[in-house]
Amino acid sequence: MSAPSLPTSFCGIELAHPIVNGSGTFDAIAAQRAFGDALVEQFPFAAFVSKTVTVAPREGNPPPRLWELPAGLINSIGLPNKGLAGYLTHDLPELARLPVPLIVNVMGFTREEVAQLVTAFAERDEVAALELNVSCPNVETGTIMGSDPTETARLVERVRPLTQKPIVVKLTPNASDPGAVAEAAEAAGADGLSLINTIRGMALDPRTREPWLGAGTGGVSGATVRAVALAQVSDVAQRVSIPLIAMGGVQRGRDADDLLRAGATLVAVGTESFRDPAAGRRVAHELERLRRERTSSGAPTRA
Amino acid sequence: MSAPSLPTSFCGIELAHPIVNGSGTFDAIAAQRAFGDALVEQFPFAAFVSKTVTVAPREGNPPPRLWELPAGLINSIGLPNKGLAGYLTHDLPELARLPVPLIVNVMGFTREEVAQLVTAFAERDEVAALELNVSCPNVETGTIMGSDPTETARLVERVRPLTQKPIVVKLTPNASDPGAVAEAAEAAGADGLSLINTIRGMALDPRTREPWLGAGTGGVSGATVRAVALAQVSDVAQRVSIPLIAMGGVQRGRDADDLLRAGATLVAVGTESFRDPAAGRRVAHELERLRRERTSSGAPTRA
Amino acid sequence: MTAAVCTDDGRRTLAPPQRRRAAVLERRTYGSYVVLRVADPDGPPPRPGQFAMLAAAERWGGGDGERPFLPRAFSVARVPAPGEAEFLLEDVGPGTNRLCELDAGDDVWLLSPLGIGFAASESDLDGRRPLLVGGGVGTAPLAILQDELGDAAGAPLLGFRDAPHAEGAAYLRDARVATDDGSVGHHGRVTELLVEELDRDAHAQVYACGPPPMLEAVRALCAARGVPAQLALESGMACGFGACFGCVVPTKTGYVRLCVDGPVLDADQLETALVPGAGH
Amino acid sequence: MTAAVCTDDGRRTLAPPQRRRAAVLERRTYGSYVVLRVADPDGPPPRPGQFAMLAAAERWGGGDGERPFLPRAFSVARVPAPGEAEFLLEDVGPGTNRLCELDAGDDVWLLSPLGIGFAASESDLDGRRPLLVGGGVGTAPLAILQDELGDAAGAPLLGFRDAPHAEGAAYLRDARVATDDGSVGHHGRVTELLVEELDRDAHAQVYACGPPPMLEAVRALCAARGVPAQLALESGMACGFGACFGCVVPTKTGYVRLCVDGPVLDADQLETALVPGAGH
Ligand SMILES: Cc1cc2nc3c(=O)[nH]c(=O)nc-3n(C[C@H](O)[C@H](O)[C@H](O)COP(=O)(O)OP(=O)(O)OC[C@H]3O[C@@H](n4cnc5c(N)ncnc54)[C@H](O)[C@@H]3O)c2cc1C
Ligand SMILES: Cc1cc2nc3c(=O)[nH]c(=O)nc-3n(C[C@H](O)[C@H](O)[C@H](O)COP(=O)(O)OP(=O)(O)OC[C@H]3O[C@@H](n4cnc5c(N)ncnc54)[C@H](O)[C@@H]3O)c2cc1C
Ligand SMILES: Cc1cc2nc3c(=O)[nH]c(=O)nc-3n(C[C@H](O)[C@H](O)[C@H](O)COP(=O)(O)O)c2cc1C
Ligand SMILES: Cc1cc2nc3c(=O)[nH]c(=O)nc-3n(C[C@H](O)[C@H](O)[C@H](O)COP(=O)(O)O)c2cc1C
Ligand code: FES
Ligand code: FES
Repeated sequence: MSAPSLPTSFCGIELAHPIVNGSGTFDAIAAQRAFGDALVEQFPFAAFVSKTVTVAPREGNPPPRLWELPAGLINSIGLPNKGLAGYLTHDLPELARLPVPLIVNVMGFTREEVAQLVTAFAERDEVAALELNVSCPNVETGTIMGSDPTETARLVERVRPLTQKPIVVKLTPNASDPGAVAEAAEAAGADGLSLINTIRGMALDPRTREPWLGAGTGGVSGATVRAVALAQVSDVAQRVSIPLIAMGGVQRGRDADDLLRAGATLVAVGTESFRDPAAGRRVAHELERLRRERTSSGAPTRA
Repeated sequence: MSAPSLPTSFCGIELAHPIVNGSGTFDAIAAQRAFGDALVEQFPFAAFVSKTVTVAPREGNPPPRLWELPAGLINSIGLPNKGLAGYLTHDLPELARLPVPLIVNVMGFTREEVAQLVTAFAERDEVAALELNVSCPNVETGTIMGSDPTETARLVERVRPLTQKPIVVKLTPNASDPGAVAEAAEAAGADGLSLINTIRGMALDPRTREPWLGAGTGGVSGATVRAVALAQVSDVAQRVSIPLIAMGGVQRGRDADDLLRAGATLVAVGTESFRDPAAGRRVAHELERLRRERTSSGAPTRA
Repeated sequence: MTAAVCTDDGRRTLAPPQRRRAAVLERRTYGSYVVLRVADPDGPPPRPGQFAMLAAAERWGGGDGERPFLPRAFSVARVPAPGEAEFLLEDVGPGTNRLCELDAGDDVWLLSPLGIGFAASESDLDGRRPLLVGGGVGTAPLAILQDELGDAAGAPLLGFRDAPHAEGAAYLRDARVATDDGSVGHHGRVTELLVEELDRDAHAQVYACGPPPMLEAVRALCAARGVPAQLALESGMACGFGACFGCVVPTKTGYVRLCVDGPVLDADQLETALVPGAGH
Repeated sequence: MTAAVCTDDGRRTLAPPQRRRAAVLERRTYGSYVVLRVADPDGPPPRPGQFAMLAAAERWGGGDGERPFLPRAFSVARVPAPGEAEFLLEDVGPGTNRLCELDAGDDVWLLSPLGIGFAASESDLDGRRPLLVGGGVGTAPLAILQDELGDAAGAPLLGFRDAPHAEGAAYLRDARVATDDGSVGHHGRVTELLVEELDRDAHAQVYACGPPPMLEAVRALCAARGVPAQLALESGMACGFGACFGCVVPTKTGYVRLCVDGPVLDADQLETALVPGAGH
């Protein structure tokens, strides 16, 4: 099958099609260990979004880290990563060899940590854009940085001057009004937004009756969050004019098409990649086919 | 099969077991038209929670009102009801004949409307408790009454003196921190809390690519919200000491048991009743069996 | 079989208040349609026009997109013997697809009979001749109605898309058929047959079931000629017993829940039979 | 069949980077276990100890509680012929239940071969005799390992709960069996057979797969005697190729992803083989 072709531009980055991966749902380095060069030759995504990088290395949460849901998953991975220095030394050179642009996702526990991360990547040509994961609590104020418009704005204002690269803010769905946070991020200078991150969820061990996940609670993803994602993307798209990377439960071309229809520019595939590493490419192909059918049947593609 | 027996007390109301219905997911009057006296003889719930009553009658939202999800449902029913006067005249006398206590769910678009509703039911002996649906926007401030702790507190403070009946506040899951709203409601005098209401969701018509639901967006319920419900119930239970009615995706005794384990006193069955009108009774029976097995196997029932 | 309690002027047999598990006894096909014959010893006898909520007892869900999750509504198509029921199905989506896969020996979940059926007693007819008009899978409730009316019912008028669908006509007795593509019977719409019949003798009572555009044509036609018509409508249902308020259709007096106030409605209750979100 | 590329000292055959649809050729049972033989013409030959992620191609999901949603991990149990693979399954939940229902003619989704297999070349063995120790369904990867080692592998030591499970021993050649209830073979634990063997001749290399308590007993036993052991572990997996970071197990040097750094680990990498959230 030929490579999907639906040329798309996002924050000035030119992509072959609008399908990328969700941060933390695809490890291109590990996948190369499992699949070899074949992975790179038929890379499933038009850009690669790397797993969240923090300043200090993290082991992640104690296992078990996964709980299967009806049509979904709770994870409590806990952002394991090699830390900024380890990422720059070990991961960045390998990811730079991928055939697609690289978006680096970063998270800090204080604004200054985020600033440090943004500064470190500002001068790296290998990096096309930065995504800020703001789903962690602000250790100073106690609020979740990304659920409060004011906190989000202060963070974006702090880091915006530190790089010329596009800054994408990844919103949390666990907010009373994600649209208000989106507006605040845009006003503070964000170039794009991505949503949705996982929704807080929990499960009990059927035998012990204690929380199953090592960390107690985790984040829900997969088909089960699709309708919530579409509602939030639709709302945010109507309230900002910067481009969106939309995600949440995308399994088929039609799901991606729904999110694009709701106003997104790119669509990320997350959990569905766990069911098939080639899911991103399949979704892009299905989207291409949908577009072709719609164009040839003369139906309107966008109202 | 004999009636399930798991005697439970909630805000001073004695119930045969802890399973009730979610507001708006069972119409005991319509069900009697479909099933006759047999429904009342084997009533599926230990208390009946009626659909939201508003001051003025409402037709509800334009159809279509339903969209099926993987393991769930989006509804945009829009609170159709006969209004306070119609409810008092037509519904209350019929519901008073049910063999179980009656909890009336009310919603107002202003605090004064809620006060009017609470006052109207304060003197009605047929009514065991009131549930306040605070998921609507405050028309004065624009915020959703139930997603803001301050708004919720002001509402509860306003209506608390108007009745001696227990007041249960039904929290919305579409809040950054439902636990904070719960604490505010408790401090303001609420006797109990119920959660979760539906989560905002959306779907597109596969043919027209326009929103499927007549109202554009709706609320997600069913198995698909179960993990989110458990996380919120667990969090709220740790932050308040008033009793909880927990709901969200309960299909089996084990799901109810999970919510009780997380700290709830009662559990409501909503969407699952659509798959089987006797679901509440079955869940209660399954719960009874689980309890019996656990007692006889000597395993701890509560840490 | 339980003693049936009937309300709403004999148009509603009450259902037992829980879903029951029932065995599929037989699966037949009529061209594009599947007929499931189901053992239902505990089910009270349905009135023509009443419906059931059905779900496969095993592996409901899990198809493309993990649907179906909720049960689906189907007219009781026939009561071939006491304690049995038949359903006529068309595979149009994940729920009907799963049900059409069932075969003898499989089980279904059944909540039945639900809703208000056709008013078709002698006093309802009041001397008018019953005229049965069906489109596509809307044929289903006309079979049980034809069985009940016996010889009083003339030839049912049935419209189908094409020949494979028109094989569904064999499920009824003596049907006159119209097909969109002319492959069987009259080339054209079933409403053209209805016009013919009404031209011949307008002292009729019409009973119709079919896709919204057909029902709307029947409604307009009968309204224009002052012929009383009862329409069995469809809308998206979650529960089937009035619990969810999801199945409303607009009538002249506001929204009504089709599952408890229908599915059979008097045509003159409606401004239009083109209800939102129904049909395919 | 594609030319197999092998990395990690020959212990990892690379997998094609997408799941593929494969036909079930045969379903056999060995007491409590089901063996599925699958056509896999495009699959490169797996190394013993590697695994596959499997899902039924139809009606995955939809069972009790609408699970399974994700694929499930299974050791490749045997390559009975080039372009084929066998899996040995025990029905313990919704995913294995659905897979155990499959029969000849059904299809599965397959992502394979994954992970790092056993180090069992002559240089790995370095003169030690290979000793295969399995518990329950952990028997699976020992079959393909036995096939590869040929006569070098002595009698595998297999432990089972009871007689119906012990029938699984017939899947391997010449196994010595222990059962918890004494119904077949040695009455007791398989580790008692292992102690016997090591007492006789400790110059061995142990390859073990089974439930966590058994693996932990093997680990402790071998550590105490200085016998090298390789353990094929289990943990809950979502993806199988390093994408989700969900399958980690604690080792002396921190968490490792069992799907890309295992499932076979050197026993001396571990403080304990009792990993959280695995097993039943
Ligand atoms: C009273 C009554 C009697 C009926 N009698 C019969 C009968 O005798 N025989 C028969 O074959 N059919 C009958 N039907 C219709 C039958 O109920 C539907 O065909 C069936 O529900 C379709 O389910 P499905 O899963 O196969 O298709 P669905 O996928 O549910 O598609 C059916 C229609 O539903 C809508 N839809 C699509 N996706 C969704 C979604 N996610 N959520 C909500 N709506 C969606 C679309 O309009 C689509 O065209 C009757 C319906 C009613 C209300
Ligand atoms: C590398 C590897 C190789 C394996 N090889 C084999 C093999 O050859 N043969 C074989 O039969 N099995 C093998 N297994 C085990 C097999 O993968 C599991 O038995 C299977 O995943 C169980 O799935 P299930 O849906 O049947 O059961 P599940 O319901 O998934 O239950 C299995 C266990 O998962 C946990 N669990 C229960 N509910 C959930 C939930 N909702 N979310 C997450 N976890 C839950 C519990 O601990 C439960 O005991 C292997 C596993 C691994 C990792
Ligand atoms: C196992 C797992 C790990 C994730 N890790 C991260 C992460 O490190 N950083 C981040 O911003 N989002 C992370 N996410 C969120 C996803 O990027 C995505 O927002 C979410 O899963 C919704 O998409 P999906 O339903 O397609 O999976 C993770 C999700 C999963 C399931
Ligand atoms: C069709 C439908 C109508 C509902 N109507 C109301 C309502 O009128 N008032 C209310 O407080 N909650 C209403 N709810 C929310 C339910 O009471 C319950 O909180 C929610 O459905 C979660 O439970 P479940 O997953 O078991 O359905 C409604 C839910 C559904 C599905
Ligand atoms: S289908 Fe639920 S009220 Fe009619
Ligand atoms: S199973 Fe996903 S990383 Fe191992």
